[in-house]
Amino acid sequence: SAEPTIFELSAKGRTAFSLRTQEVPVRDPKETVPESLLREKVVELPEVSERDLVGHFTRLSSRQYAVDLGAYPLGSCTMKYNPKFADQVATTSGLYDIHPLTPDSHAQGWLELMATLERYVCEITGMAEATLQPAAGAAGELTGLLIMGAYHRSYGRKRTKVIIPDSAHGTNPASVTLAGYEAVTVPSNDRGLVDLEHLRKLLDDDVAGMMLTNPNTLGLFEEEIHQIAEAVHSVGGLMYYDGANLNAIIGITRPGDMGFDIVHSNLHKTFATPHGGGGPGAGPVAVTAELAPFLPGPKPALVMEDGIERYRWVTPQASIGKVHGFFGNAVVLARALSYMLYNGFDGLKAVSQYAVLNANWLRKMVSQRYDIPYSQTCMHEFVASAQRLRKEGGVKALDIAKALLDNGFHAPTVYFPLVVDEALMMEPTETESLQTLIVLAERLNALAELATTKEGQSQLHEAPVNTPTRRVDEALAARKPRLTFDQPANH
Amino acid sequence: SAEPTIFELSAKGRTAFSLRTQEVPVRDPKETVPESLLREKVVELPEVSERDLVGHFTRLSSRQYAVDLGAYPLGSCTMKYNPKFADQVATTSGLYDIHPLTPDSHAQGWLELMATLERYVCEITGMAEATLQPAAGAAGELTGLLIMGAYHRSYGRKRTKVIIPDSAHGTNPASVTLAGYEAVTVPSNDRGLVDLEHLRKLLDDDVAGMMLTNPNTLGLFEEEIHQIAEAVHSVGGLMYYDGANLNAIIGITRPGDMGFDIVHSNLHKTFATPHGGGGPGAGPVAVTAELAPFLPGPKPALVMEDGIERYRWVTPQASIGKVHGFFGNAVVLARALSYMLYNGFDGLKAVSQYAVLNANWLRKMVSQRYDIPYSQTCMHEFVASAQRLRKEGGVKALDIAKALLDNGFHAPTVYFPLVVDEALMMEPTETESLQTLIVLAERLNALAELATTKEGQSQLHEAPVNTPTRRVDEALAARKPRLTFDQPANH
Amino acid sequence: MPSFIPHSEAETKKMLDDLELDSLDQLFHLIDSDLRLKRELNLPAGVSEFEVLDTMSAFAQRNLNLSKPLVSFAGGGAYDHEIPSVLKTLGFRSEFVTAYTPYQPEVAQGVLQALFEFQTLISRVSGLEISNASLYDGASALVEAINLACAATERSTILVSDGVNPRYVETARTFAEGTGLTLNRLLLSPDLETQIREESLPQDVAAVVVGYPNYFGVIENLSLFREYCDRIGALLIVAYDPVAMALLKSPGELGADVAVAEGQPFGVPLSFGGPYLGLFSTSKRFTRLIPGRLVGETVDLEGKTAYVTTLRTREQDIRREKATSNVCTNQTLMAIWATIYLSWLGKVGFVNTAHRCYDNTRYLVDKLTSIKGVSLRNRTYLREASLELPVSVDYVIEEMATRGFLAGVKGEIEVSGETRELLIVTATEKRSKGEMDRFVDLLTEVIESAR
Amino acid sequence: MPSFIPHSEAETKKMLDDLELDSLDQLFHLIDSDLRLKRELNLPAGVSEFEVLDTMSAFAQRNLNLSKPLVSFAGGGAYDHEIPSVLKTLGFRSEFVTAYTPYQPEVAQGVLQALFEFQTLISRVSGLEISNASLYDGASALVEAINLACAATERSTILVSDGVNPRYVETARTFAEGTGLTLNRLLLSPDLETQIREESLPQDVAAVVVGYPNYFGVIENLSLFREYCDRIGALLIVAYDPVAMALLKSPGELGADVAVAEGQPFGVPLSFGGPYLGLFSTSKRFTRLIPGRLVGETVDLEGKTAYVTTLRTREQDIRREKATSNVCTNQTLMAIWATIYLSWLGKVGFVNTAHRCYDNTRYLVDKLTSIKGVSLRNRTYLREASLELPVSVDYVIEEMATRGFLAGVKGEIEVSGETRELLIVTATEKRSKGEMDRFVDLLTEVIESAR
Repeated sequence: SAEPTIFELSAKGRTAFSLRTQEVPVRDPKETVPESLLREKVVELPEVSERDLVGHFTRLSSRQYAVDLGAYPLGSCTMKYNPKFADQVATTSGLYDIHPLTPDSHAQGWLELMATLERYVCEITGMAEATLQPAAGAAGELTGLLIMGAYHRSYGRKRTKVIIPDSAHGTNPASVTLAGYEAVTVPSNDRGLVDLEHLRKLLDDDVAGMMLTNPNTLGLFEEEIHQIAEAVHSVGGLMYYDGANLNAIIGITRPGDMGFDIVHSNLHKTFATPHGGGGPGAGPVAVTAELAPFLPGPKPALVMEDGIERYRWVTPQASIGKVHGFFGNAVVLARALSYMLYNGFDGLKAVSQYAVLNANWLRKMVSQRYDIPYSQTCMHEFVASAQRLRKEGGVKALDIAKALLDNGFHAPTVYFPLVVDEALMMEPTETESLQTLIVLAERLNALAELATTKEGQSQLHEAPVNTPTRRVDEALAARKPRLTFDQPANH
Repeated sequence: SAEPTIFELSAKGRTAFSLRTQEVPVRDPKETVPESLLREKVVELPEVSERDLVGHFTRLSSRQYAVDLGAYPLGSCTMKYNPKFADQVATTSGLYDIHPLTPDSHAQGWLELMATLERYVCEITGMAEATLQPAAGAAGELTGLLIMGAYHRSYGRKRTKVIIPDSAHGTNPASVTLAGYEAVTVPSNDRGLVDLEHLRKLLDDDVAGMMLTNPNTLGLFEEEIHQIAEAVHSVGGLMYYDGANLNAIIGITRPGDMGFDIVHSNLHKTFATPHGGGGPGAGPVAVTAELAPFLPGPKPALVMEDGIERYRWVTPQASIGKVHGFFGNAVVLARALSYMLYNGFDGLKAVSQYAVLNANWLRKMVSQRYDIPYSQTCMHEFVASAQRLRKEGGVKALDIAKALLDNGFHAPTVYFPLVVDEALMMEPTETESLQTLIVLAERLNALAELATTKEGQSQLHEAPVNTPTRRVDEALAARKPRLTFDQPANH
Repeated sequence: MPSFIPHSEAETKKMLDDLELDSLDQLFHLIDSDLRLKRELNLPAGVSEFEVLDTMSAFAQRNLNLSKPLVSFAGGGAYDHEIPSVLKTLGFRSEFVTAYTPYQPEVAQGVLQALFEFQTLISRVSGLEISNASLYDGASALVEAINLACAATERSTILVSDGVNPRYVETARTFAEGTGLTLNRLLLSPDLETQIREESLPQDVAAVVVGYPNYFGVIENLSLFREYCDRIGALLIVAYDPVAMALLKSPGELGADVAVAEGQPFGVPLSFGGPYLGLFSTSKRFTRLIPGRLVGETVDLEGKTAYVTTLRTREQDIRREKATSNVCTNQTLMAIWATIYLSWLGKVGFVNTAHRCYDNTRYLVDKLTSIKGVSLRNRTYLREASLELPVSVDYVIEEMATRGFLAGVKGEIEVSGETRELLIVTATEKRSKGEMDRFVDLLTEVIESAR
Repeated sequence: MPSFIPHSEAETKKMLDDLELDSLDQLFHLIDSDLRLKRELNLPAGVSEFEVLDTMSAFAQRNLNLSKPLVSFAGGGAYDHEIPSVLKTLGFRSEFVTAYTPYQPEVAQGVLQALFEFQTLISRVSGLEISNASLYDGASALVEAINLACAATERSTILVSDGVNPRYVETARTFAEGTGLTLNRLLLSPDLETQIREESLPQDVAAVVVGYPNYFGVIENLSLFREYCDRIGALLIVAYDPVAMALLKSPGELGADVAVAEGQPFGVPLSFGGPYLGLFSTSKRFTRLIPGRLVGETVDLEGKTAYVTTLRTREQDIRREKATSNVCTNQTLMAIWATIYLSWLGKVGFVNTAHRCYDNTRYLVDKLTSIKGVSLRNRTYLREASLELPVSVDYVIEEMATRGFLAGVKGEIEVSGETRELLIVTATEKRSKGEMDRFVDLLTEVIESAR
């Protein structure tokens, strides 16, 4: 049953907070604040007991699906298991309780931790230097594009365009615009890969660079990546690697070796920091040696002072400046480093091997019932299409997704990438067991089967039925937005 | 949907554990263990991944109701809100990670903590000295009865019987038997209280003492407690106070002042340490000065050594001996102390005042639809009867209880105490808000209303329907017990 | 080898067999062998979780002083407030922690409703009609506010007070570089208030950005800026301290068009600077320009109240290069924490906590200014104040750190072209009188011995 | 005043009005005024949760050495094993923590199924058919085993080896006093093995109790005791070390009738001795005598698998004075923790962990016995061993504690009527080589300086 809002649970005079015993004199703010700026009416925060507070949020949590409850094959999101030791790391005194403006002399542990993570990120991506400041993948993209711009400016070049493939994540074009460029789209070819010939036609002296995910959002490896990079470099452009799909290739191949110049990685995907309902993440950006002077600062650097090595905050010589209020999502960084340490070089490589194994196996198991638009071996994810189901019985990708919710699974990503009709984008990740994949494949196939009957079709249109809510009216929400409890209800 | 057992999730070769890097030589156990005693076949523990382990127990937790999810008016169990700061206490380094055989010189914090709690328990119960060893209320009862026995033996008396009221908790007679006594039952009078005249008839030189809960399990205060104690004392018997219902009287009246000699308190009830699905609890026993020499040891005592005060483990001179492997459920004790410190003398008194207010208010709100067998003001809980519903429409207390589960509440205690037909024993506790009580009363009354119609009756017999399982076949479970996964399924 | 990969050898073999492959390596046959890494990654080998925790603890230990964090009198956008235990319990519920963006509302009502409550709370705190479901931090919230103002006014010059957190301004400058915006400074008066000398200012201004209270603790008179903005058709962006809002009139009440803040003081640990959360509020007329996610109330097909991310056509995954921002993953978990924190604090606790911060800061400032050579620069302050010291601020901070205290934040202002140092101090409700007294004693010693 | 009571003043008044009362005090009108406490309780006034945590931390701090717990080489029924982080996450799920005894199975399948799994795991570990859903601790499990044996045999004499944990024996003696049972000792040989000299022993014995391995680390030959029990019609009760079961034949395999253990090593923190959990297993023929709770599998009315507490007619709340025990609230949460721990450990981890304990203990014992004057008393051992020292054991423990180590547990044996002291040591899988080497170095110093 629905949970009332915290505002509805509120009752005048009720409290949950506690405050230390007052030891200093109570003073009147009027003594130091102009009376005209003092509030007359207190902010209407809810008034609840601690017991009701705990009840409310515990019940809310029970209305939420999560990785810890079951498989979450949401393509392009790498919803893998999040190790619990990282929760311990996140609550270690000396990490979570340190003020960011602590002098670096007293935060040597934090600086060394960050320097270590920078090194590992560079090794994994094949880059020279990194910044940990970007708080998410999209922030990393923008940072990378600003570095790209600073680089070109340092040569006095004026570049106006950035090329992105039509299968790119929406953040790519959005970041391109925010960085002051025009986004130019290069189409995919019939194998789902960048159309190299078309790309060549787009390349000219206005091109600052190209953003690419590899494997791309269809889960396919861009086999001609070397040629692509060469082509872009040939006009003086830089190659930007969107690390959203890095989980496919750790220890197998590296963006740096493919010819990329700038790489962001999503620590909350590849390195298993939990997604938190939509953040916090972390999107470190690593670059080639040539681009290192442009990185945001400050960065931790090991310096020799009076014969003693210590870490200091240092800002690169041609830095684009800060891209975060402090040093990035530090605690997320600590989680990611602990994941890397646990797995080691051997374990991280296995992560990618098994992520790819799981994706290919699941793909094969559902390929009878669903169209698989591109036939080559996939990487860590694949895109199926419900086009046939829609044409034959009116069942859409969305219906399959919703029905899966009733079956103990989260839905795959739907209607993305845009280049596939009725796309169902599935990323099982390496942490799901064969048994789980068997059940997932069975359920997916059973739903496709269901879609062939009249009764099944209406059942699928109705799905989900066992979830905390039924399908919601998104149109109503957008038409008459009610964005706070204070606004009139729109229904 | 049902969750498979962990054994069914197991797959050969799968692992979750991790072990530090081996640094010392691997040795062969045969070198120090007779080969005939070495196992040939490894124990068949489940083989699961950490991800599946987390999924399994997270899903299991989602099939469990708890205080944090909503009201739990289970009479006699004091299912109040459990403060979350106590979870912090329970995970504080220096408390949870200390070996019990640490020399007392290096465990001064623990000894002082325990000594402080003993003092507070004594102050609250009006007693002179206490032991914290008993791990639960029933263990406290047995401890108290052994002290009773040791006391009588110290005077060379042979006593064989202990008197308990017919409304007593089942642990009382069971403890009496285990302590080597015969349990003699004294009936209740028409006000639900001990029949004083009948009691007087039972008293003789064989009586070691009497066990009593006050307020009793009907939630009623034994108004003649002074006379009862006098009568028992007059034959040389001791008065034992079952502290299960202490939540009604903290700071209002004290067992010691009522004439009790031995008192246990259930820290997991009155002092809000969480019930843990059925433990751990803690059942400290406090006694009068006269009985203090018989208390279990060791106990923390502040002693002067070389001019310095420090805590030492000391065993009382005529101690009955140990009643726990170490010092009791130490971390539970720390939780309870932190609850006492938070509330203070003022807050603890309020606890009882509001527990009693809530019970009386709820009682009044449901008294039209349910029979309330005893009409006087109740204390922290009350007993209603579904007798009328059963007679008029065949709906039993059990049906009401099960239907309440469908309504977002835990059920009250049913069919206890035995002296009330179709008993529904309700203890809302002080932490439930008026709003919650309003809804609870509405639901209870609505169910009683439902019980008057044919359709409603069959609906109630079917309840619950929205719970993780429907009503379970208890008879089958008992007839063909399947107590381990290895035994053949009985269905 | 410890691992979260569940596959037994037999299962791996079976799966490869099903795929008609001989080895895991074959899965990567489409990757040109030139591109394949021919060696192992230069990372350590995997170890047990216990060794990982030891390593991480060793890092942590080097940030502590006698096993404890420095007792902090520093603010500067990150405040050492009490965090209630309920928040630790509820905020780590794995349903919140291990979920992702609520793409499927039917199984995401927990996160969605919490965010709806968050939006409501932040709107009440900021006094503006609508708030988004969080941004990365205070700095990024300011960047997005500037973008909104430029989009709304179709102008590209921003006036930013020197009293705005310098780290936010630095960040804004970085991004302004990309979008080609111009950020002009508004200087401070000697008593740390932002000065507007209209005659010298441009008219083609998208927005004026002011801190409230400002970085130095001064309570800026927002009405002056509102009037100025009205005259030139610019938006007023206010970067506020959320705790101070318990006692001060809200940005909304004083006419802000956009109010941004660092949400860290609302239940988020200091965390060496992140993850924090950016608060972003504005009025309804800018709804379609708001960056990031918005959650709206609606109904499900049975007519029951339900929540869903809404107005998504602003967002990057739908609108791509025309999106209002590129924000995707942001700080949802911290927004949930803030929701829990504010609900725990409640109406009374919000005021009482802010008042205690005030009392403590007053006590601290009064004691510190009784040290010879230490003087208060603020004419007004609430919970943070700027002191002039007779010795170098860096020296004091360093010396006090070795004594277990984070003395404050170094602030710099320009007074007639010359840079002057200040020590900006704050004492939250977490600080005890004993801590403050000891701090003042030690600071007195440090200053005296340095003379 | 901080409080968990939700009532506002207005609500209190409304509720009192509904009850036609003027004050809260009137609720207690049935309590004779002579009985009413006329003063406040002599406890401190209430404080904030933060001050409570400060106070509790101050207690905790006094149990630490340089902010760390002593590095432990002590066992004696409480072992310092690694506890995986998953256990902390799952074991604190509030659905488990804040539930009570599963009286309503429809909403208690989480606890019930976990307990069913626990019973299965403990039966597999002990090698006996059935296990209950936990008792308070190892000591209480032994008490209950003795009660079962006496009920089953209708005898009242128990033979208890001196090799059984002395704290369990002390506890058993306390309760035997109550029930009128006789506990007779079985002495140890000089190499710490339990001796049975049949000629001197009574025949009317309900049970023989042996440790396995015993308190001193010796692996007792259970077959001898089984034979003896068979001859006299007594039950064999084995108090086992659960971790050793990974490598040793189980009590069940070797003929035990009842096997009891302290379950602490299965994922429960040292906790200064509690809460722990008692493990209790026996064969099916004693099902109706088993103490405490049992969970059984059954079906719900839709025929789906479900779990329920069963055979409850043994229990105190049904059978009252005729119950097999008085156990009601026991240690369910710890049983759930053990279930999580054993599932995490798994088949391979159980063996590997026990083997690492063995390797570490061998390494430690070899190094310690190379100290002059230190000798090993055990002929056999697995993960715990007894050493004779050239100096007082108490002295060594005290001195090593000031150096940051818990050196072990003091054991006492009678050799020809004289009491001799031993230091019983163990090194779990948690101990690193560095810790052991440093411990041995310091112990060497302590012994040498004391000579």
